Amino acid sequence: MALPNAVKRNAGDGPVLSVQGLTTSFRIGDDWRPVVKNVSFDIAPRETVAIVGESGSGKSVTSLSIMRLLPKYTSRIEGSIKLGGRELLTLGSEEMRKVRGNEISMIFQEPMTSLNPIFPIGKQIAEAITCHRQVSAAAARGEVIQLLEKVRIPNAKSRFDDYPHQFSGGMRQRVMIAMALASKPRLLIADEPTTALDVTIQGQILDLIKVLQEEEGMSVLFITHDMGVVAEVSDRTIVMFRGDAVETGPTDDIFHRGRHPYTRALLSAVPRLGSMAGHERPMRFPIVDVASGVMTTPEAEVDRAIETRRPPILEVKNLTTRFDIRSGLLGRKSGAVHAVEDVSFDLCEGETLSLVGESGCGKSTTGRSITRLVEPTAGSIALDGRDVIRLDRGALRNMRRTIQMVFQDPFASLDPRMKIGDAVMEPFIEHGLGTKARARAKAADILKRVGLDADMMRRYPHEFSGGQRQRIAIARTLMLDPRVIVADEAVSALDVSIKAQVCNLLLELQQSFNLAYLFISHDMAVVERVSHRVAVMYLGEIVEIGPRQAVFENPQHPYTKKLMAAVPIPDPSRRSVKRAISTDEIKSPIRPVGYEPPRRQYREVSAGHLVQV
Amino acid sequence: MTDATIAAPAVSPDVEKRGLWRQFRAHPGGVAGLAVFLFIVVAVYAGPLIHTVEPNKIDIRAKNQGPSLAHPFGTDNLGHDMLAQVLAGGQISLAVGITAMLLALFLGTLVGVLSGYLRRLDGILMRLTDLFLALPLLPLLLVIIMLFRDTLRAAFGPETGIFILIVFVIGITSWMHTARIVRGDVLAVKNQEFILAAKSSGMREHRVILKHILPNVMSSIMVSATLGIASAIITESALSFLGLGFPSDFPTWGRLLYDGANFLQLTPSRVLWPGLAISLTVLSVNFIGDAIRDALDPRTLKR
Amino acid sequence: MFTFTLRRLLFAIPTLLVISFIIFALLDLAPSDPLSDLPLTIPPEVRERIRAAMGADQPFFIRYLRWLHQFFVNEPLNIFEQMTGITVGSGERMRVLSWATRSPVVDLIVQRLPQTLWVVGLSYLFGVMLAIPIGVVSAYKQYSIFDQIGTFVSMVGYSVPTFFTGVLLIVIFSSYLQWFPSIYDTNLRITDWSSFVAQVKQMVLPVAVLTLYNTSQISRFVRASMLDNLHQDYVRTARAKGVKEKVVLLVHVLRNSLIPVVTVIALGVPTIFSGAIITEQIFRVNGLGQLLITAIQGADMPLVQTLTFIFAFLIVLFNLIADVLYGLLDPRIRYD
Amino acid sequence: ERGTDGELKIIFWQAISTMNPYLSGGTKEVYGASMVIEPLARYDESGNLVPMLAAEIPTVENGGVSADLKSITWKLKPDLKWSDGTPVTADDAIFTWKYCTAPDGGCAQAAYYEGVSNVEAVDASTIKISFSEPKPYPYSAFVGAQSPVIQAAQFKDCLGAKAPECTSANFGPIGTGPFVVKEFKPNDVVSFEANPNYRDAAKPAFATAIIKGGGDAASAARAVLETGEFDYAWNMQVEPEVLAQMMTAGKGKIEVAFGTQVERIDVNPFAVDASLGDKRSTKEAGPHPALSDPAVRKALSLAIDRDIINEAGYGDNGKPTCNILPAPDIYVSTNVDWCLKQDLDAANKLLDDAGWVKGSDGIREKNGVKLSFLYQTSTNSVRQATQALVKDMWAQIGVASELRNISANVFFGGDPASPDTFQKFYADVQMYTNNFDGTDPEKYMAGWMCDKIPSPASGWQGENIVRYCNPEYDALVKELGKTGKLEERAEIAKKLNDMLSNDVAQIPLIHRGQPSAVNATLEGVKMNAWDSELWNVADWSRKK
Ligand SMILES: Nc1ncnc2c1ncn2[C@@H]1O[C@H](COP(=O)(O)OP(=O)(O)OP(=O)(O)O)[C@@H](O)[C@H]1O
Ligand SMILES: Nc1ncnc2c1ncn2[C@@H]1O[C@H](COP(=O)(O)OP(=O)(O)OP(=O)(O)O)[C@@H](O)[C@H]1O
Ligand SMILES: [Mg+2]
Ligand SMILES: [Mg+2]
Repeated sequence: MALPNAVKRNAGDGPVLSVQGLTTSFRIGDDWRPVVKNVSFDIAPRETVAIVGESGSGKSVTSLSIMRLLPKYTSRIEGSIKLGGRELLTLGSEEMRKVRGNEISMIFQEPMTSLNPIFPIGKQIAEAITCHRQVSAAAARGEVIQLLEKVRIPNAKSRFDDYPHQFSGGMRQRVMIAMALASKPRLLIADEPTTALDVTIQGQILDLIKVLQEEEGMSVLFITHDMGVVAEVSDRTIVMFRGDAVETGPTDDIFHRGRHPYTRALLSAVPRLGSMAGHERPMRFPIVDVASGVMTTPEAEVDRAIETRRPPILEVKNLTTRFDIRSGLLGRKSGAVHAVEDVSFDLCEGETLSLVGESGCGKSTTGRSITRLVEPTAGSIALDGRDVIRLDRGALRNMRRTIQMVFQDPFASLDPRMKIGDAVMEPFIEHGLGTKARARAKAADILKRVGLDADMMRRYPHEFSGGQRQRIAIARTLMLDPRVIVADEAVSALDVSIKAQVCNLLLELQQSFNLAYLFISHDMAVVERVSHRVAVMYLGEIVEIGPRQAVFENPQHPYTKKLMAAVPIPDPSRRSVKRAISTDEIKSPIRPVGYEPPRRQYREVSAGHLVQV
Repeated sequence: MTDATIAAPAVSPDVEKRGLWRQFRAHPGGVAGLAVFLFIVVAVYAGPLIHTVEPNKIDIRAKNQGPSLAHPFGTDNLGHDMLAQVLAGGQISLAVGITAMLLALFLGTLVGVLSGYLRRLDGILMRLTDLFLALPLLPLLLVIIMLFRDTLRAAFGPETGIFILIVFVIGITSWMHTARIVRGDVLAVKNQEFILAAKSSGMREHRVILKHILPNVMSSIMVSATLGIASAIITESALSFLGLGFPSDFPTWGRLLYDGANFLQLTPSRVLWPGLAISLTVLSVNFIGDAIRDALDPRTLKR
Repeated sequence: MFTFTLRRLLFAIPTLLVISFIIFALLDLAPSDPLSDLPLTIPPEVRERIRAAMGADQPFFIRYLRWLHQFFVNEPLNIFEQMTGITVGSGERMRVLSWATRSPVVDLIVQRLPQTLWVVGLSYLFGVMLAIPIGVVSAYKQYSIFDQIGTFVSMVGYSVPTFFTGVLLIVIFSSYLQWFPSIYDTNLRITDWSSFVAQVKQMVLPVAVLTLYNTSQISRFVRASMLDNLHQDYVRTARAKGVKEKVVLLVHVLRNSLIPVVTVIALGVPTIFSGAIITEQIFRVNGLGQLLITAIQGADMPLVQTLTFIFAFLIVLFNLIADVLYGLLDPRIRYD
Repeated sequence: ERGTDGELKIIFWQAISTMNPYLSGGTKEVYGASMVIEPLARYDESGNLVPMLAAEIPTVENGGVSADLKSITWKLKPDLKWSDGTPVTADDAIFTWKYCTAPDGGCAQAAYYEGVSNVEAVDASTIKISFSEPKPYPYSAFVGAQSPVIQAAQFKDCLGAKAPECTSANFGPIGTGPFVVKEFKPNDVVSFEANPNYRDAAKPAFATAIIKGGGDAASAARAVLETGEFDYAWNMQVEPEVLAQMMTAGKGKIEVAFGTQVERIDVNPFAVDASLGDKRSTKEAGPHPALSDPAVRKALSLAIDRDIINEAGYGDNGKPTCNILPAPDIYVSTNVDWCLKQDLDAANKLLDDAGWVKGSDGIREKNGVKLSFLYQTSTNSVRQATQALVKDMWAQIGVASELRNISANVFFGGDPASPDTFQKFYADVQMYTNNFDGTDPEKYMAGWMCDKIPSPASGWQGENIVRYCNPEYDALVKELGKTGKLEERAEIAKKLNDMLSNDVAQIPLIHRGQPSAVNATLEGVKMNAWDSELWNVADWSRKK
């Protein structure tokens, strides 16, 4: 397909990157299956180009093709990719190496598996510096610490030597960002760089990128599902749909005058913060048909109230989880990460409690502590009246049927050697809920409902896109018909249309089976839609909790206010509005040995709406 | 609302099995290995039907001969036909090599996985492994023989009894390496998030081990298996010098090689063939192992 | 980690005591006899007296306790005296004496150590040093010619026993070509260039035989483990950073692949000290391996017990080292 | 000329563990020590006594042996010196006797001093040995490589229980022989240098010598015959064709001495069925259902073609024999020759006549008893070849056999707990070699007496492994003990041998020689089966 000529570009400058007729295919059995078809676009200096599109439409593959990082023997790249006039596809491997990380660097979509598990993160970032520049180790270290601070990792100096598994999802993502920015590249490819970040940090990161763009003349290829971010950062936008770039144009045009039905569908489905004002209960997303762009199912408020008379299904009291920090040769305990500190809440059947908060504030750890995947330090957890902490192994196993978890990093949570069909069917068979054939039928059904094809069951995790893997993870939890689901960033990697579909599915299931969700998310718009109540966490503690309407419409705690204010608005005309770059000190949850946190007091603002004082 | 995919028929487990086989077949080394291995097996069991000379037939007048039509592999210093001996020896060596290797592999994997996965058992199982590693082999073998040979001989007859004994002896004296290696791998694998995810879905521990841990430590096990078959064949021959192997009129590859070593210059064919047979067996098993490994690893390049 | 190591070290003491007891019991149970290689012409009553003089007729527990005392008290004191020149007590105490030679076992071991380290130790070192690059390249260039040849040579090298390769090398290089001696001269002192050359010459064959074997084994594990990690996503990240391919392989992939390699190597190091029995026999290196095998064949209980115990000690030690290394190699492995 | 021929390199593939033959009776230790310490007299290559430290061999005729055969008096050569320069005196001999007979010393050669009631010094160079009983053959103490004289000064603190602690003395005994120990590495290598005080100023021709140990026989042979790295290799038990092939290199050849070794098959007269438990192979077990039949025994012997066995396993190093006493010549019986040639027809006929008929499987049986035997021996490639051949030959007369080989250190170990020792004989037939030291067969022949049968009561000790029991035989042995005249002794010995052979107490197969490999450049080697093979190492020299 031809590139539309209506691309505004600074005259004089040639494009930094020029992609012409890019077609990338994967080998499936003996055939080659194209997943990116004849895509062409240019990126000018200092320009930000966003790629948006359906999950699995080939965005990540496009970016990996540019970097030539796809597996050698099972993929094929055709077309032409020119960096500053130089053809990359025919470059020798040593020259290509010099391009990577130096001229083009990339932020990968899934930070957990993309970081080397056995090297300290500081070292991994430093490597990006030292392999292209001659700097001393000490200088590199200094630079890395600066970078870590820039991406707002608290206690950067002491976390230099920590390993990826000791970081939260968002912190890992920030490490990836720091790594990519370390060498000040000419072109930055950012594949969903902010999905795991809360809106405040997301804003800061976007600002950081903007600053670099202005100072260093960096161009950015930005892949994201967040139309708010697109509106805020991109000059031009490419819309991808099933392997094709269906539309390319200035962001403004795309947002207001999108021609392709998918573009229109995409934009009309974008949830906007504040659209729920006046509604008390969660609301279904409207479903827009991607082929025609016509809304097929209108949005609707769910019609069932929560039965609060029944005792809550999940009761968490004074939950505290700390991770010891050991240092020195002797491995003495030198402090602890107070990841979760004195957290109490309860969750009723049929209710959605959303957990929002800064990246690294302990949301995932809360979820994991409740399912006893990490051992809590103190506190009590009652699930359906039974004390979770004191369960023996058999009972724990049964308990896990009741409560299921969607992991934040779906790729890492899938066995790389197991076909996803087996992975999805596994819990069902494991708990003896039915025959293999029934499991297969059920798995196929659920996969279809989360927007995947049943014939994908034969493929392995690495053959999927990030969003597809996330849906597989959701499908797996649904196999058991649990009563509580801890959904840790379960829909963050999905494009709006699929996100709507999956959220509607979750709401529907909640209605029919009275499911309770602990919904951990950074996407405030989605949180607003789906939750009955919202808890805001900060540095391991709940600072504000209450009915959604109360918290969103009447935020009390300063952090909550900041959070609400930082949500980007999907409107390109507001681009020029600048955030004040926050210069406040980054707070750290790391405490010295023997630190006793003060007892917190809560103030009741309105019925059920508590705020820490 | 679905992704771009090529239409495919519904998957049945049968198809999946065939898929594994298809991947195996895509591996030329593996196919060649399997072919050679099958050839060796068939030759060793069907060969005596074609080459009908009795392996223990002594023809002292025809001793130390080079290859000829009557004796394609030549003869040894008592006039045994070497081809017949190699074929007969193959039956024993293959059977012992494979069963002993499987036993050692089973024990090693069991101990390795248990101690790697279950913290409680780790200390005791690894100290047991240390003990077995430290035990002097020869005295241990002598004691085992002394205690069990006659009982087994009485229970199963001389041949089967000795076979069981040998397999048992090799098995329980060679599982330790596998155990330590598997344990190391398990320690690394068990901390990965997908194990946590499997546990969080309420999988029983042994299922986690079988379905998630084992496939991910398979490549080391495969290497242990290939190396194990070679050492089992050689160890068997060493056993017979202690008087605990098969009686001396049961040829085995290892012993043919040992007996022939001194005749290297006189009748080179005497060592060439058993040596070749052992090497080919091990090589072919190695390639089969490689192919299985590759078939199990969805990410490696497939050729 | 430190407490783990300390705890394991403390735990090693009872472990080793148990192991030493089991070894002792095993040796006692074994049907071989210290007098088996005496000529049949020596009459039974004389044999009885010889046995009594060795102390072999004492009850099992007395002999075990005596060995414990000799090995753990007398021998260390003796070493202490020799090093400092201070005499502790009367200075006269029973050392662990070998039955066959009637000499202190520790002296025998000290005498054997040099040639064992030279031949077996060096070949292990070579084995490791060759195996890692071979394994890495084989995995990186899977199914290339290099990999295929490597696979072939290592499989043949592993499956053909040393008793055969040794004889083959002797026939070729000692008998026909006369390049290297077939017999190792343990009396050779390196004093000048020519004696150094002689030493190198006599080491070539046994070292070659053993190196082939060691390399074959270790390189297979390196290769397999590398293959497991070569296609992980973090390798892609490293490449995306523009890290040199060599660094990607040797730092990112290899370090992640080291756990099985460390295990195999740690399992192998103690065997250096137990010698390579067959190879030592063939080339008459007469190191610790030959000492052990003659001792076992001659049922020289004190010698076998002492050697085996030292071996057990090394096994426990190196397995501990391997465990500590796991923790250092992979931060996710924690023993607390 | 002493010390002009450089280094003598000897290889003993079974390594030497000590230089004191009194502490280890192993042949290799005795041989090694014979280069350093010497007895009063020893045997030459034809079995004659020759004086070493003694001036002459005492006899009844020359008055050295008392008429009542109760004492013998040796006179030392004049001016004998130890290698450290001190004189050799009668006291050294007396000390040697005390050393070997001290309680708790565990002297391996105590048998040589058996019956010695006293050793005294008549004067500084005259030694008188008294016996408690008359000794028709008095040349035992201080005769042969097994009982050399050691230096009293060096060993004076090493008596009895202290013996093992004298490590440096045991590893480097001071002697009178042609060499002195320079360095001793147990089980590895012994280094010697020429004894400066050796009584013959012109000897030895070599300045230094080593005895290297370790490895196996074939590679030791290769080191002498093929690569020429060594001068002399002892005990070359290697297949004859392999040796012949090595000799084609022209670097050396094999020399053989025939002593008294006979490879034999023991035939168990007692039942050995496993169900009998501990009674197996003893009188209580009752007679062997098949092997107690003399016809079966004889048929087994007749069916064996000893020529083939000799050709396959021994070549020039062995001779087929039907005698259990094959040497020295005066004792050798020529009466038994029925077994020398294989006679399958006669064997078959014997069995047919005795009622053993072939069953459908070709194996003979009678009254439900099959002629199917467990045939055990020690692990050794020549023995396994012999086993295979014998099995084949027996198969031709309808006798089946199951082969078993046992590690030599178990088989000969004599551990009462092990079922696999040759003394226990938990098998129908077994094969090994036995012999005797020196030239006098009296003690050896006494090994077939009824009271020497091993049994649980005697802790399985006893030389009569074949469990032969014949009162006539016992009486004849007693007579031998009283006979002094050599010719008469010879007659009795022959009779004893014939009894054993004709009763088929066991089946003698091969009279084995002792083969050694000698480098072509080495001169003066005289193979000796009656004493240490290195007995005349002082006379060895390098061919010019
Ligand atoms: N290694 C592979 N082998 C086969 N198919 C693959 C492979 N990697 C990706 N695919 C397929 O290619 C298509 C495009 O994947 P890609 O990762 O580019 O999607 P994406 O646009 O980034 O989606 P998301 O927003 O969900 O991350 C998907 O359908 C995916 O299943
Ligand atoms: N295994 C661990 N060891 C040490 N520290 C840990 C470990 N796991 C988490 N932490 C720390 O605990 C804190 C909370 O982590 P958690 O994963 O709960 O954050 P989160 O709220 O989920 O953040 P995100 O939104 O970025 O995923 C972080 O500071 C993290 O570094
Ligand atoms: Mg993607
Ligand atoms: Mg998280």
